[in-house]
Amino acid sequence: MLLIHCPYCRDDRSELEFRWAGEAHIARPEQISEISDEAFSEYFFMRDNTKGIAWERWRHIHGCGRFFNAIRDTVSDKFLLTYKAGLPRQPVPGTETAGVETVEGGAA
Amino acid sequence: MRKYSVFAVAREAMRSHKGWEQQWTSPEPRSSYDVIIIGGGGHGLGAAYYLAKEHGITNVAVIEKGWLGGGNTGRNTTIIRSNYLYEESMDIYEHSLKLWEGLSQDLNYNVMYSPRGVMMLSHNTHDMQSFKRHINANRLYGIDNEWLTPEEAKKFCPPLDISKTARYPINGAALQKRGGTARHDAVAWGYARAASDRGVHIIQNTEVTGIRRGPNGEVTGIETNRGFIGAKKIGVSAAGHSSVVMQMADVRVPLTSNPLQALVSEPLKPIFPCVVMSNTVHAYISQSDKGELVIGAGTDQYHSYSQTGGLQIITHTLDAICELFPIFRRVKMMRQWGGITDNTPDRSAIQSVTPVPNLFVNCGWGTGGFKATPGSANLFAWLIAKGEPHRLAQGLTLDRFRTGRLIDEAAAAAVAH
Amino acid sequence: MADLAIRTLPLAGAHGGSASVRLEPAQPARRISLRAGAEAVAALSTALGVNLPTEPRTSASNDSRTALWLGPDEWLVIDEGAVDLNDSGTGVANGLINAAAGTGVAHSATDVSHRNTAILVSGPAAADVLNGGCPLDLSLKAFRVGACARTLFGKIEVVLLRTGEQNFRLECWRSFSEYAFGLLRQSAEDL
Amino acid sequence: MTSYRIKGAGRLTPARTARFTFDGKIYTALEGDTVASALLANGVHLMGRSFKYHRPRGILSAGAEEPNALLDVARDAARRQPNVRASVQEVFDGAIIQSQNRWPTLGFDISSINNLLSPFFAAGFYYKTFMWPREAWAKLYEPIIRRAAGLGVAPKEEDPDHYANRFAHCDVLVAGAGAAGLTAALSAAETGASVILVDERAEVGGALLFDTSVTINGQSGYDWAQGVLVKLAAMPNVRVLTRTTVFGYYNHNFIGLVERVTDHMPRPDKLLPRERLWQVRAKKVVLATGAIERHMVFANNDRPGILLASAARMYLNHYGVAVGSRIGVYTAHDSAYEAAIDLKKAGVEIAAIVDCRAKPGDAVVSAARNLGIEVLTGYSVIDTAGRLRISSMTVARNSSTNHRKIAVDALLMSGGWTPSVHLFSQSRGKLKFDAENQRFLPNIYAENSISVGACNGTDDLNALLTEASAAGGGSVSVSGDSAFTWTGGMIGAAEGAGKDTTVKAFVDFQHDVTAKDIRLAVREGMHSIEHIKRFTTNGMASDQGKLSNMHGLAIAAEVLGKEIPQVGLTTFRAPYTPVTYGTLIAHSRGDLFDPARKTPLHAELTKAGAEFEDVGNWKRAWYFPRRGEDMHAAVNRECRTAREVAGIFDASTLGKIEVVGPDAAKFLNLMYTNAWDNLKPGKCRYGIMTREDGFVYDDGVVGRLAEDRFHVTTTTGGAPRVLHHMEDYLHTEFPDLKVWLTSTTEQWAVIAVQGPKAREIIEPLVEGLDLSSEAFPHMSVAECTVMGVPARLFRVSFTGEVGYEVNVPADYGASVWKAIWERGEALGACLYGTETMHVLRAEKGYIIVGQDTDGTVTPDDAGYGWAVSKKKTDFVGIRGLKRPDLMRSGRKQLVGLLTADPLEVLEEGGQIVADPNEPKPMTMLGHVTSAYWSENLGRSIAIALVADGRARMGQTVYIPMKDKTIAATVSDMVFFDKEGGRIHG
Repeated sequence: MLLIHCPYCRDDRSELEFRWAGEAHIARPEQISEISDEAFSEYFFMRDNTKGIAWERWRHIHGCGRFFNAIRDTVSDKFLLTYKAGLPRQPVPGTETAGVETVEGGAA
Repeated sequence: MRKYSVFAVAREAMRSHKGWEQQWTSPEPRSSYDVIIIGGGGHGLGAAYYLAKEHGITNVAVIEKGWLGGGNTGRNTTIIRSNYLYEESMDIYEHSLKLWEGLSQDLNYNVMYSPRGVMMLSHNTHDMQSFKRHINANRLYGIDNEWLTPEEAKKFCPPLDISKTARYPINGAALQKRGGTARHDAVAWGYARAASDRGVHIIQNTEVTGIRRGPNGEVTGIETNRGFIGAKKIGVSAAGHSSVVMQMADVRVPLTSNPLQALVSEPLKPIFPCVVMSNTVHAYISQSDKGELVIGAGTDQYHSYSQTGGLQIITHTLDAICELFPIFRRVKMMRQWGGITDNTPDRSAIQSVTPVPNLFVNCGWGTGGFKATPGSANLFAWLIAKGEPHRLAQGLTLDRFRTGRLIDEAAAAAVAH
Repeated sequence: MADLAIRTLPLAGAHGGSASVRLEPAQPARRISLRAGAEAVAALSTALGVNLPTEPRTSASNDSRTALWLGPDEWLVIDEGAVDLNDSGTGVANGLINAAAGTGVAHSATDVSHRNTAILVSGPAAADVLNGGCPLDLSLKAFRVGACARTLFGKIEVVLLRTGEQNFRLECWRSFSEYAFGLLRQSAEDL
Repeated sequence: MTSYRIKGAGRLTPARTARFTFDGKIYTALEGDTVASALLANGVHLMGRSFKYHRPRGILSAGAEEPNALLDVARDAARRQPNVRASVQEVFDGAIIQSQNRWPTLGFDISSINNLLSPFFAAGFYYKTFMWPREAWAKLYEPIIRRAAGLGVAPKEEDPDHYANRFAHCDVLVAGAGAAGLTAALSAAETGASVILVDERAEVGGALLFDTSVTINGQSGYDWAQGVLVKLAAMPNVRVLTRTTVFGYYNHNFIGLVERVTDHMPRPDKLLPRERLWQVRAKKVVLATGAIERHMVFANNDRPGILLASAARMYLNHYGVAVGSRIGVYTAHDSAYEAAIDLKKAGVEIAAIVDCRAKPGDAVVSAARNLGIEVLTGYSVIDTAGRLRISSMTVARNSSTNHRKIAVDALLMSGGWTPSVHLFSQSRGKLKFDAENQRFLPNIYAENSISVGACNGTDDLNALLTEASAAGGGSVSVSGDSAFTWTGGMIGAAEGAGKDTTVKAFVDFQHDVTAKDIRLAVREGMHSIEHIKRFTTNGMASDQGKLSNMHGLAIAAEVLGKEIPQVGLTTFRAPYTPVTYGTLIAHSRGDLFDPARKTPLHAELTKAGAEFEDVGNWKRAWYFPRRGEDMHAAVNRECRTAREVAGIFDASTLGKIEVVGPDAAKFLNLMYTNAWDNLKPGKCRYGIMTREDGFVYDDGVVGRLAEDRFHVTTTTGGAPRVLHHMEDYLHTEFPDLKVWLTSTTEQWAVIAVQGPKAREIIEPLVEGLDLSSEAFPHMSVAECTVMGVPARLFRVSFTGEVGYEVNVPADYGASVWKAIWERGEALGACLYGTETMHVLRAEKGYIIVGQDTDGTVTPDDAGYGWAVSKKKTDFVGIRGLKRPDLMRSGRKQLVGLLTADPLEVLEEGGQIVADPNEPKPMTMLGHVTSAYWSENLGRSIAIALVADGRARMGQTVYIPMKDKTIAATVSDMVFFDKEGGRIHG
């Protein structure tokens, strides 16, 4: 059972309170009705399914109710960072580009 | 290959089993092959076997990162059935079931296919509608599946609680008598032995690190931790790791890899004669020949390659098992484990050509991969040999995610109104 | 004019507990689910007469009224002012809704007086009993008096508010209250 | 019978006894005895039969690693537990204990014929035979194998005991209360940290319970341990849990414990749970799990009376029991000498210590010899004799052919100690191989945890104490002394295992895996340790390889000519020892298995005689049979009455979401296929929701209460997922919209009143609203007062009749229902349930999402193409709907079906074909989604999904059933009141 840091509750909470919500930073196309079948398939179905560091969404569904983003290693299941929805894709903590933007968050 | 038989066992018993040969050989890889299969589970080994047996293609290597059958083949709860709803699913699973029925003899390896019956419990009106839809479709398609009353279900599986006071009383069940179980390791080993005997190279402990492409984008071989190995065609059958391997050829697939857990009890004398599944309370259970109750739990919700999962998934499953079979509350869990399932959006498999010439993929079997093993392997061999899908696997191509022609077995079992 | 409707409480007559914990259904209360952005907090606080907390896991009280932080834009406002059982019960909720409406700031105030019901759990073993089904750390260090959270209790969602060192208020939806009380009762028995 | 209880030895109180039966015979034990110590005290070693060969087996260990002595322990018929380890279960007065896996008796077991046939039953033999004839496996061979296998007999009655659960958090969790664990716990506790200390035994002390040559802080190890326990127990920040096993180490320091609360009690309080599951989240975990002694692998090393040296020492020093009267020792490790020394000092004869090493530790050898014990170094035990109990051992100098037979009635063995790294491994830590000492040790940690003491390979007592104190985060002053420093140990087959392939030298006792089986596996090409494990079943028994894994690995490595780390180690998985299902599910049984949601009207429905059905978590009224009515009759009456007079229905489970904010209409425009801007306050509209893929996801009536406030309804089952789906889009794709969602499903009791007299029934109860059709026509909504309480009234219909849905605050639901029913009853109305609701809506061709649609149906397929806005430039599903397969012709469409025989009611789920004579596999056009007897029409009706259905109007299709084929005509879906006049009154 994972322990997840909710960036809104600023608290480490049991996985029981959360629901996984798929890969993060897949924006719904602006003019969705205009895109091609291939582009729709890419948007709606195709996934990186990364082995290693992945960006994903969670919802603290039985807590504050908010969706948020997380960086997690899908091999070790360790969270590296969680951050609020709406923020751009955050760099992996400890890498060169990390720390450029300040985000409210933290790893559980 | 020396044939296995009761006489061979007797002969070896007389000389302390000194005469058994290696079941498969472990040769050094050649510089190139006609076909390389990536993934040494049941599907990959089986595809190699059928390439050799049915298509005369024997210059084949199966490349396995770890040990044969160490992925989902050796981690599943070994349920076999073919009573699916859609024609595309019935085609492949029934093809598979027919192969299961003769597999031990075909491979000369006892895979212990045990058609003890798979019973799916119905708990409410919605289940009943859905099951009868399956039963009718199966019957018209020539697949056995029958409706049982609660009393008939209890007769078939005596530990079942059919009391009306249960939280979710049982109002019937669907039974596929030809469904059952098989011995998972034996499937991998049997295919490996038979394929090896036909000249297929089985190369374990070799990790694919890249897929090399030619001037027209076609595959030319694989990079591995033991060097480059050439290939005219590549078939990827890497289950939970399919996305990872396909990315080496810049092909994206609609997969999510999730942990799927299972557990066994301590060994008990025979108490449970069949396989029972319940979708409403999320549980499936059978008893192994060793006497362990084999219980499949649900998938963890998040994508992961860790082969572990949360305790809550196990307890949730046991809640349901003990609700259906209250006499099991004093039974003990002996071991729990996890595998990685590769799940597609419509919960049906992908067997397809890809945008990359001569690269073929077999993935997305989710929780249904074991039962599909012989059928999938057989049709995947056809796909690789002929370059186009077999009649029975035409619906499984990647193109369905563009056109929208999904095979949505999950949606067909839609939640209650 | 027709007869007036009378009120039937979901946990009427429920009882349970042990030597170290007391379980009792709370009196009916008026409740609103309040949703608004940060810019509206000040105006709404003034209108409602209670400071809407902006710190996670905190609550604020004023007189009979308590505002619980449930999320960054969500509060549960409970008014425990005396309720005549035959009072519509939504009158004050409507009052709260009207007061909020008067601010003119964008928000949502919705009456949930009857959606929720509450169970009071008190006594030296209160936290242990709740931990029979709740995964939160309920030690005083981690969950102070006044702390609140939406969380789980067994298989249901609840809102938990610590009203004293040994006192909790557990709010849940009414159709789950039988389960909640049953699990509390069981948990209290097998301490 | 001779008692093997040694006067003055052990820590149990002689005066306190307990009686129990074993295989029908009565025995007396002392309180605190395990079943094993009690039986040993009575001279009983034979306690079980092995899995495959049914060889007689005795107690091997004094702990959780026991593979042999698995018993059936019962309090009464329902409280019977199979596969209980005799070495763990404490005796309680009145225990009924039986041996397992034998017939007819433990002493004479017919199946032991398997032992004679064992040459045929080599590892993996079943893969090679039983294949002919094809059907024989499942019909003949498998049943025989299944009966022979398995150990205990599953309980036959429902377990009357109950189990508890507790979530807990702590700063430091310490697993194991031996010297290391106690020190670490004390160190942590003194810093003020919250500490949970766990030990699987009834008493703390770990190895100090048997190792009497250790002193700590000047006290005997045992006394020191009990002193620390007293100190810890007095600290408010410490919780000590004995008889508790850390069974699982999960992600992010989530630890599963099982506390055995009553199994040792003679007459437990009924209120007490039998076991308690602890789900602990620890900031830090200290693993002080010790080490497990290994057996020696040599010929016939499995006879009753052969056991681990440390176990014999435990039985003597803690329980006061000698395991024999003339005892041999076979060892590769110094620790076994101490067992011999202790026994000798207690007056037991030691026949000889046989040490396969040429140079054991000098100190232990001289100490033994000084006591007059014969020590044979560089010797091996190469065989044993004795049918149900060892009678002699045959020893030989290594590489010599001269044998010597020594009579013994017990044989102690020690192959050295295996650090218990199970939990460390479960935490996904990486092990390294300590080649010098032939053991795996913790190396790279995956979690915030630390291993201390024997499980970390720290052998020296003072190093161990220092390490443990540091691990606790504080510092306790503690130092110890032990009489001997131990050296030695071996893994793999000993001399006496034989290089040939005939000797039965057991590696895994329970599964009867011998050294030769491992060699055979390697010969057959099983080169990975996982293959060897699976082929031989080594390590797969209920002890999960605690004794056998290292030996198996070493034998395989030897045959393969590889180093041990190259062959690898099988994965350790939870649980550490088996855990009762009842404990894992804890409270989740009966009423607490899954919440049964009841509406505010439930009590009223029950009083009215409703039968209920499960719909998701909800209990919904299904139909209301009157005296003598079956379901069919009741539904027919309800259907007729509702159309002729009126029907009253509990619709409270309908999902309800309050959508509020200035952008509410804009948001609904995006979530539903229809348009919402033009819906006026006070009006309702039926909405269809699709997912992005264009398939119908949910539906329901939406009422606009004000410019910025909508009352959205969803299907009963769809309520939570629709809200989640909406929140997802709102948070992620449309975060700028000023709109908020609140679930109000349970705020309102909803009473549907439908039928010609609906208005007459409710009118007197409603205040502040003109209910006339002119003022409040079909598809209106208003806030008003009903019986003095604020209410929302909808004029909507799911029956095709004049209909109202009265929403009142839930607590008033019952009261309002009663009043409505009182009026309705007087006017000749009826109560109806979900079944009648289904029939009435089907008569009108209204669909039920989830029954008539299944997640592959578009709005157009369902006949609701009109509900998809052609003007909107965006809504969820707009693009998915345009995909080629969703636009193609020939899709399955919802249509009506009228059977040729009006009395024939189709089966829901029946498959439809055009040509009933087509051979199988047949071409299926679709299926029947809804089918009912319509009393109002006097015939059956059905709804079906049919390929190109709307183009087939009037055509005949066939529904082949098992025993007949039913013909039906494709029709439109509206069967009743096709003009639709009734709904307007």
